[in-house]
Amino acid sequence: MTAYASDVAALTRKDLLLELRSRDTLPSLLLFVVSALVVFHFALPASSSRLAAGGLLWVAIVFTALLALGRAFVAERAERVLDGLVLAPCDRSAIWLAKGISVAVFLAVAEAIAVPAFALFFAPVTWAMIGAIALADVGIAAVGTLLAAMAAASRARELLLPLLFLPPVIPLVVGGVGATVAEDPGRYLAFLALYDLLFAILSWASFEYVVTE
Amino acid sequence: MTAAEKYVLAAYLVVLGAVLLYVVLYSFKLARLEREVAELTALAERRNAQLREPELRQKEPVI
Amino acid sequence: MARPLITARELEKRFGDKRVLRGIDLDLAEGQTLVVTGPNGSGKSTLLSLLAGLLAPTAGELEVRASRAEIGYLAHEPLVYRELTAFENLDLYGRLYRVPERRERIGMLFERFRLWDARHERVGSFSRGMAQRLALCRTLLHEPRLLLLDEPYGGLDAAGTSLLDAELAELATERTLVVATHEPERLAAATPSVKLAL
Amino acid sequence: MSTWLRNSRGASLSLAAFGLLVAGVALAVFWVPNDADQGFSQRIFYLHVPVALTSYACFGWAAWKALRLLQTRDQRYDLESYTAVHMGVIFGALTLATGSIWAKISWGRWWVWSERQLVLFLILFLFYSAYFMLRYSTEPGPRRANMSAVYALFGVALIPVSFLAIRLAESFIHPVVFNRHGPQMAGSMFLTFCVCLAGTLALAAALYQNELTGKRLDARLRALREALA
Repeated sequence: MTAYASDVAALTRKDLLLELRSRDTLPSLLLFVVSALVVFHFALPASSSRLAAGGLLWVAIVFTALLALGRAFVAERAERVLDGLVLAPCDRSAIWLAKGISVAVFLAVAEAIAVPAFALFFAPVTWAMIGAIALADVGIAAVGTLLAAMAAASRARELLLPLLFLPPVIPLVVGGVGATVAEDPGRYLAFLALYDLLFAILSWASFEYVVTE
Repeated sequence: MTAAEKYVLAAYLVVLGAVLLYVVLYSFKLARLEREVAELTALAERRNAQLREPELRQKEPVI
Repeated sequence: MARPLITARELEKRFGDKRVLRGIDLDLAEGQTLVVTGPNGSGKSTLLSLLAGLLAPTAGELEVRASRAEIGYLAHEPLVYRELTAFENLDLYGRLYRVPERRERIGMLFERFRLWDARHERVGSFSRGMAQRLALCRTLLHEPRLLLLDEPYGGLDAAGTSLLDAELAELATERTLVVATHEPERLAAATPSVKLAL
Repeated sequence: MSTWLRNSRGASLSLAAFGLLVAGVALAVFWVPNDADQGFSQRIFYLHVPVALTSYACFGWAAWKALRLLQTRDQRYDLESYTAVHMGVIFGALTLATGSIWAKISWGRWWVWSERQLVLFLILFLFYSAYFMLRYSTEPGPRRANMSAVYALFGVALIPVSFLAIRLAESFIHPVVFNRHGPQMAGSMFLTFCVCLAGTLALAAALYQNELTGKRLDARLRALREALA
């Protein structure tokens, strides 16, 4: 186990180092999520309820995630470095786990700005919402990283990723919005946890087939 | 025919129409396949003709 | 005679409709050197990718009796991150390949390939020749048993070429080499024991 | 007679489909009594639900072939999984069409979000349409086969999860919960339903078999063209 953990650590360190060095993904995510919320403010008619605002936060999160996932494998594609990583003796799922962790970290930082902004612009934030956002991040990172690897191997990457990503993310949005607006968010948080568990295992097991022949 | 009956009929026709459309599309595919096979047989014949070319030339000077 | 390191029978590789490799038969024993020659686009890189395990054969059998930790693959691209420094790249690969005394090994390679003073510079700022030398360091980092070198002389200047000549001469004695090149006469150092023209 | 049947599976399946469908429609339209509360319009039930179940069966079959591909790396399964997904999407579209007609009859509007099955098929239809986008934008080869297989397996896992999500969504989107016709049907209704289901399944199998043969013919012709070139 420690060998696997050290591989994941090395790869995650590399991803975070890449971001520190090029500093292009994180700043754009932060600006994007806040400007999305501002746009939503104008999109909402004056009389709309707290429910609508809660829903829009999740739309902002999904599209911020799309932005982050679109950048996920750009560095690996540039110099065919993915082949170098696939050649290494480590388990290929370590590449998926490390990339997933870095995507989740970027998303968490973006949400660390978005949630207070949401509280400021729209409505107070409950603990259930924060729990739902954390759980949704895990699901988005797990499924999103796998789909980003698929899109990275195809021609129309920027077009393909949203098509692949949006249908599977619908249950996450339902769970998230449910936890945000419903009186007893417990059911929705449990559903999010179930989704994370199921699709994290599925993505972990199938990543190897996406990057090799 | 009540409105309901018209709609039920419409539903059955939709499914029948889809199947027929599928068959039509499939016939286009078969036609394309047939053209391709014809093309390839012509290609094959031309190749055979080229292979038999040498014997034909030998025969001519004998006449 | 020990079983050959690489065995290939009727090996074929196809990309969609285009067939790139066909009917390749190959036996390469431990310590031998195979030189693969042929014009551009003849499938040399594809063959090396197959040997490295990056591609799966479309037909035929291929057996490479070396684990991924024992294979070094020098591709056309350097397979290193442009945004990271030379040292950070090798450090990453060193960890993934679990190279013992990683830092010393990396330092020694940087000196041997004269990259010591550029070791903390971004690879993006490297010239083609420097990137090729870094890729050679990456390939030799974990002292692989089987070396797959695709156009190793690509982009190297005179100094780099003579440096690689010395390196190949030494490697050919103790390791198994597969070198793909479209100009075999330049391979003075490594006397090929097996030749394959595509 | 039996050899003819055995070696042309496509034809024999088509024959079975024809027989079963004719019987099914005849039973559904003429023989079975009207439903107590929904009256004649309930007869669309014998078409809409079998088509939906057939679509599920196709997606399940595609996932099974995808799993076989990942285990054996035999590219033959890629073609079969691809054709099965194609069948699934065709029947999925038909489910949406007949479902919206049913919605028009029952609730007067072409689309209702309260009908869970319908919403689930909308999500699946979007998901599996992206499957074709994935295939069309990657180079043919083992890599594409692997990715398509993983995606097909994902789809099957998504079905129960999405259905659960839709049920959960109902309580805060619009709590109109509708009790639709349950399986407690009278004997004659259940018999008609089974015949119709067998008919649609046979139809899917026949189309699947024919399309598969067509695709294999394509591949063989390409190989022949290359051999002659």
